[in-house]
Amino acid sequence: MNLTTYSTDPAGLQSFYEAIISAHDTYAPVEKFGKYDFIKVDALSSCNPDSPIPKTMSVKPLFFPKSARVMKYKATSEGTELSDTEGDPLAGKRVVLGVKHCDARGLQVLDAVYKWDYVDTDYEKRRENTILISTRCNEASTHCFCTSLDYDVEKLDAFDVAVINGLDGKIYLQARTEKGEFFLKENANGLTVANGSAQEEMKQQFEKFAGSFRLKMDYSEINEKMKGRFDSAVFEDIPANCVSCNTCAFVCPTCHCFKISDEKLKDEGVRYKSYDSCNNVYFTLMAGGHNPRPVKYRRWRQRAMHKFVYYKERFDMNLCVGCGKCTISCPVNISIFEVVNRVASSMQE
Amino acid sequence: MDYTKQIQDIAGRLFSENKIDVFIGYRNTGFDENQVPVLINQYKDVDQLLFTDKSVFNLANYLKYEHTRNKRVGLVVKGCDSRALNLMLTEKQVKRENLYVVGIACKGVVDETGEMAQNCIECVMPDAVIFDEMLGTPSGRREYQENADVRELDGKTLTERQEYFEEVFESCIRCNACRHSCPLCYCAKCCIDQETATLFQGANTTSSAFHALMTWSLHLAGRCVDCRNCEKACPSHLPLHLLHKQNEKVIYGNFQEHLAGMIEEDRGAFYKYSLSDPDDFIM
Amino acid sequence: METEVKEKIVSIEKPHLEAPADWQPVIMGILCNWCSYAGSDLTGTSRLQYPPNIRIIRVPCSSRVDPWFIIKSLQASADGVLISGCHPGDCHYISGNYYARRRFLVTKKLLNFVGFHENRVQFSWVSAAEGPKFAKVVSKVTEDIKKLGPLHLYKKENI
Amino acid sequence: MARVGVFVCFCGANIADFVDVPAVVEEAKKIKEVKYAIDYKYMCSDPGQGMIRDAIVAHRLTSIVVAACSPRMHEKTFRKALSDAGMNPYLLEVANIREHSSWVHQKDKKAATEKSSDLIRMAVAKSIANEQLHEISVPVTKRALVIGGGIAGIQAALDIADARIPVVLVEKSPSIGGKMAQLDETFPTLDCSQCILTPKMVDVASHPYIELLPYSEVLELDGYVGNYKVKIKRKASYVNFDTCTGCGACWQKCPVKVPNEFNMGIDKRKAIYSPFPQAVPNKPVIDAEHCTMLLKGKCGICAKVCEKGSIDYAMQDEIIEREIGAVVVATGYDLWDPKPYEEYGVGRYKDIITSLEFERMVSASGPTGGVPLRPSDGKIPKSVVFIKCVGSRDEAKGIEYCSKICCMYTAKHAILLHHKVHDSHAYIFYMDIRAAGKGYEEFVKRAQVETGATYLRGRVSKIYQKGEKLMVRGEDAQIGQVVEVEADLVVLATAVYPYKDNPELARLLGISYDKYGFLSEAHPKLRPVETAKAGIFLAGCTQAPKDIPETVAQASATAAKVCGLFSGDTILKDPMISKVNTDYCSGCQNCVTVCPYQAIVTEEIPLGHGSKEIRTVAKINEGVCQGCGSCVAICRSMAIDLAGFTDMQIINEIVSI
Repeated sequence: MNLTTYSTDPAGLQSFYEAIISAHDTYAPVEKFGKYDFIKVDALSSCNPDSPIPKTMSVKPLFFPKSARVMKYKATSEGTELSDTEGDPLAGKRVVLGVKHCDARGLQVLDAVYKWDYVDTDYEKRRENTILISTRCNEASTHCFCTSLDYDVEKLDAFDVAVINGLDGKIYLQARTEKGEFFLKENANGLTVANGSAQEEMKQQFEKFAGSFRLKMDYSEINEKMKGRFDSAVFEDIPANCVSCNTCAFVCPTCHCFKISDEKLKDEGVRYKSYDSCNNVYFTLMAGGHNPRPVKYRRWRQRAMHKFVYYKERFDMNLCVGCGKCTISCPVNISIFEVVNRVASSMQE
Repeated sequence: MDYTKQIQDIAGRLFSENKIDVFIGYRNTGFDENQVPVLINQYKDVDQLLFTDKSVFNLANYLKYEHTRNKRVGLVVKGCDSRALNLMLTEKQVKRENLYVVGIACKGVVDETGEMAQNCIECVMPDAVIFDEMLGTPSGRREYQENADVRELDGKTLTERQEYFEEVFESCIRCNACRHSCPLCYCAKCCIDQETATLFQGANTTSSAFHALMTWSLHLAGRCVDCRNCEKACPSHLPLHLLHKQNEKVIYGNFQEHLAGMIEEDRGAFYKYSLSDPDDFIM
Repeated sequence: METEVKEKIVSIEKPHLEAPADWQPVIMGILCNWCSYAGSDLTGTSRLQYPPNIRIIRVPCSSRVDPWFIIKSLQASADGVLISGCHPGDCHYISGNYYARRRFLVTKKLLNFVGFHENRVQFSWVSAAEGPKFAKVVSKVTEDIKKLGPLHLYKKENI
Repeated sequence: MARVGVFVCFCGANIADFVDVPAVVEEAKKIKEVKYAIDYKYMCSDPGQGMIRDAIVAHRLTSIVVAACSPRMHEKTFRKALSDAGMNPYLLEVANIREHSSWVHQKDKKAATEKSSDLIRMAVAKSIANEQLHEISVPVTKRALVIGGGIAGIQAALDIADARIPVVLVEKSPSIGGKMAQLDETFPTLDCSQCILTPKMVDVASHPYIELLPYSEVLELDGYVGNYKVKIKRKASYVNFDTCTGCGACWQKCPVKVPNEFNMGIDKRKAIYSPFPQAVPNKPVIDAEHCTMLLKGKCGICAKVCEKGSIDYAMQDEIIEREIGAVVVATGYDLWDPKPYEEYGVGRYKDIITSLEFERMVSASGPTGGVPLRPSDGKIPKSVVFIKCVGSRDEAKGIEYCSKICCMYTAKHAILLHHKVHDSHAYIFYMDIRAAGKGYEEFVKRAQVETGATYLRGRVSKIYQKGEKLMVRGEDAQIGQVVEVEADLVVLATAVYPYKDNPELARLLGISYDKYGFLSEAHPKLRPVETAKAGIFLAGCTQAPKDIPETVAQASATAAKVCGLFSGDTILKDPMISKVNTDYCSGCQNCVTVCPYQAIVTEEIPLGHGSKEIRTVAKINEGVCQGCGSCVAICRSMAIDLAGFTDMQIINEIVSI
């Protein structure tokens, strides 16, 4: 199928967004306590689809929320009755504006595990019913390194519609998926199909963007070298100032570990699936009291190795999209980029 | 306020005299203006150390991890950090003889915007209350001030406060960065991690965030030293200081002007009492 | 015509939430064994009547009451909480109620700060001899909570 | 899987009339864990308990809920029923649907029924988390400590020792005897106080089971019921009691004169002294505050005259330790200082004295040889005004209670005055005459008839000097007029006030005291002898004002309690106490601070399994813990829990409705 590129200007984009917000359930970055969360919006004025990268939280919670109901149960004299939960607030048809490239790629990474041997139907439904529209990434921020990873940022098909700056104030809307193509067609009021110079302009823009990265590495080299570094002494040194919180995993667009917990009142209860993190000391605590990762460096090793070795081996993707969110959110600014590079460049023992 | 040179000298001296195994200080992130805590194990790394008004993190927090357990530790403390350290000593979490404390007569650190941080403006005790060596000229204890944000919220209606805090608790993702960044949250197992369905709420829902944050702030009531490690750690940028400062206000106003960690061997406000404590709220 | 409009019960904290007409509050009462529980027994023995909304939990001493019992109660079914112990100086365990008193003040103020009406959580000292006082206290608390309407804040999200 | 049995009691009509009991049973049956539910007319009756026993076996129940009256009423009864059926008694929960439901919601059966169902629901939820608990057995050291050697301490010590239990009797002054030794005659029989007391004092000194430690103070008490360890300071007496014969040569020659406390400062004693002739032990001590030898190193006369060489100026305070199992506190009382009565001119007029001063004056062995004399001029008073309730029952002066003995001893004083000064007249200002006691009312009548004393009902408002006389102005409420009485001497019946060191002693012992300083009993009616701390008992005026018979009775009661406690080799203790989960304990020791009983100590355990590093954690002393739960609520990491009231049980209750 041919994917169309439309052209517009800032005012046109504005009305495109406005039209979407008025016609669809729309989620977009909304400023809350000095950072941006993806929240349902009623008006363009209350959100910012071009929210700054370092201050924007991941779009992950729209598909894999911090806490979601799995099932309900009720204890009666006859036994325990189980039932499905109704009304998943994230299951309906919706559009998300202002999705960062890295975030969208994160969803592809999540797809791999959530639609793997067991398909998480809630997740799948949320994914199917959502149209993702990208933000305009013009400049890398301090901790960005998406271009150094194993996906094509320029032609990324993780979102349905890409919004890209052209020259002279022109803005291009490019369908990246079939879903996106249909969506654009339906919502193309006021947009014109782009002319021939569009591809070239977008390419120029991307090159400018790609040139703005402070952090650069060769992921394949990292993948390769990390494989042999399980016992690297560097692991023991790196996380000395880590405070063992779960922040990096919770804000990460790709971290997908969860825990199951029950909330009970009277005879009824709900089973929840909530974020969990391998940095949590209780993550690997077993019922008998044994904990294979009781100390920080082992948890850190797990985190780094999972991101750049194990996941790659299993799904041929890095479990990292180079968004830098973990570094920004880390209470002590530990950079995953720095960690993996130090480990990879450490001497083989 | 720049004590980089002095701290490097002190740390160097301590290592060369073999008086410490670890020195906890600050270094540059290497990629921006900010500083991060660093644990140094050898003499040759001391030139990483620095101290300026961007040295924000409360380093007493690192005394609770395995890296410093039963080791001889040197560390840098500002006024608020030293109060936390004092309380940790009172609560037997560290041994004084294992510590070499470099106290700072603090002139205030800056926040994200580069302005002096709110807790520094309202600071009661900028000078380290416990130290082996003091850097800078102490400026002495200051008058207690009610927190400006607490006062502002207090002036609002109940409904406004309720709506405000609902948003706060809703935005909490329960990553527990606040807890892990707090030097006084050293419990072997936090009550919030007790997974039993009826005891504590394990899910990351708003109600469980309410539950966890309220319980947490009550466990720090009368112990919090207002270093704001928690707030700076919060990835959701939640105004966690509001809860602590509210408790501090009530405790200061009602329980003999108690402030945590100011005096040696002075435990938190909930572990003592006075016969003249307010009784009028009880029927 | 003039009696047509019956006053609606709404939650104070969330005025837009309306309670059913037959709504009755649930009040969690946590009483110390030696004074207040004994006092509540005396209320019974004296056949003094009070509203039936309170559900009583016995604890050895008011100092056994962890603030999160209050938080937990408010998150479960309770619309209000009453905690009662021995008068200062009368504590069966010498000093328990003095420690408890400090925690209660801070907890009450904090709950109020984050948006709970101050009458949601109330405290009393009721001695073993104060059967009438217990009845009076329960009536007052019930009356207060009825005025406040049902509590909706931070309830366990599973109903 | 929990299998709970629910037994709902009708309590005759007490519950059934106001609660729909069958509906409650049906509701209970809907609870998942409830495998058996039934009602019965009287659950506490034999057949009722039989139903519980049978159901436990037949339905393999794992915990029991009885919905009936207050657990304070029948918890023990039903626990026994569980025991009888071979079930751990602590698997019982009682839902209080009588005092908390049927009796207080008599006008709303529907609501009472719903509430009863909820209470049962809560009890069921709690019972699921109940654990099997076992009474704790603690060994007993069979030796008692008696603090105070007044009549209360003497009686307690003798009664305990007579049961062949060793007693350590600690008295702070050089002799036992206390206030009673200072009295002349006692009401209502006018027995000579010394005559009935001194034989008992001698018995104490000679009793093989009593270790008498005069001139000593208790410094520290550690441990718990049956296993206390006490530290006692033996103050330096500077006299070797082992060699001293009590001949008296030393105090006859001693040149230093000091106001004599025993005689209320009316006369003088020496710096080396025995407080009174019949003192036990009758050995002198040196008052270090006044002895010139000890103060300035000059004098040494007593050492020179002592033939036995018993004087030792270098003697030091000695601290001794004793292991004991129980404590009787009998520290007695002080007289309240009437200084606040400025309107009486207390302190200004010499001829206003307290009743104990009067008592000393009329005592045959007293400083004035048994004749009351005016302190101002040494004349024999003819008109004496006695004022009762000085301090007592006067809220304005800070004392609300009645001192109980003043009515009687003032009547006695009127008689004694009449005996000693035949042409005198007594005026007695009183508020009420409280003469409840065997022969008491008769005694007061006797005083009135025999002495012709004028009883004036009303408070004295002012006393002023007029020449040599004191003018006492007061109201005679019976005629409703102000009266003025010309007095040679005014005697104030000042209040019985707690011994001044009581609060300090209470803190040291870990027991409580009231706002005045009287030590608190565990229960005013049913446990008047015990304190809240197990193994510590109260005798005499240390608890509240009492007369001699009452004091002696209470002292004997403490002896009975001590003997009961020591009747076996071990004591069984309620298992509902705190326990520490050391895995969660971070060793902050805040619990150690808040424990009112010093029941929490610390112990060192390996950091991890097999680790050589150690960490410090809290440890509960099972013998001491009383189960208040203070430590549990302040433990942030939930490392401490209270058996019987665990976090789990209470939260289960909270979320069950």
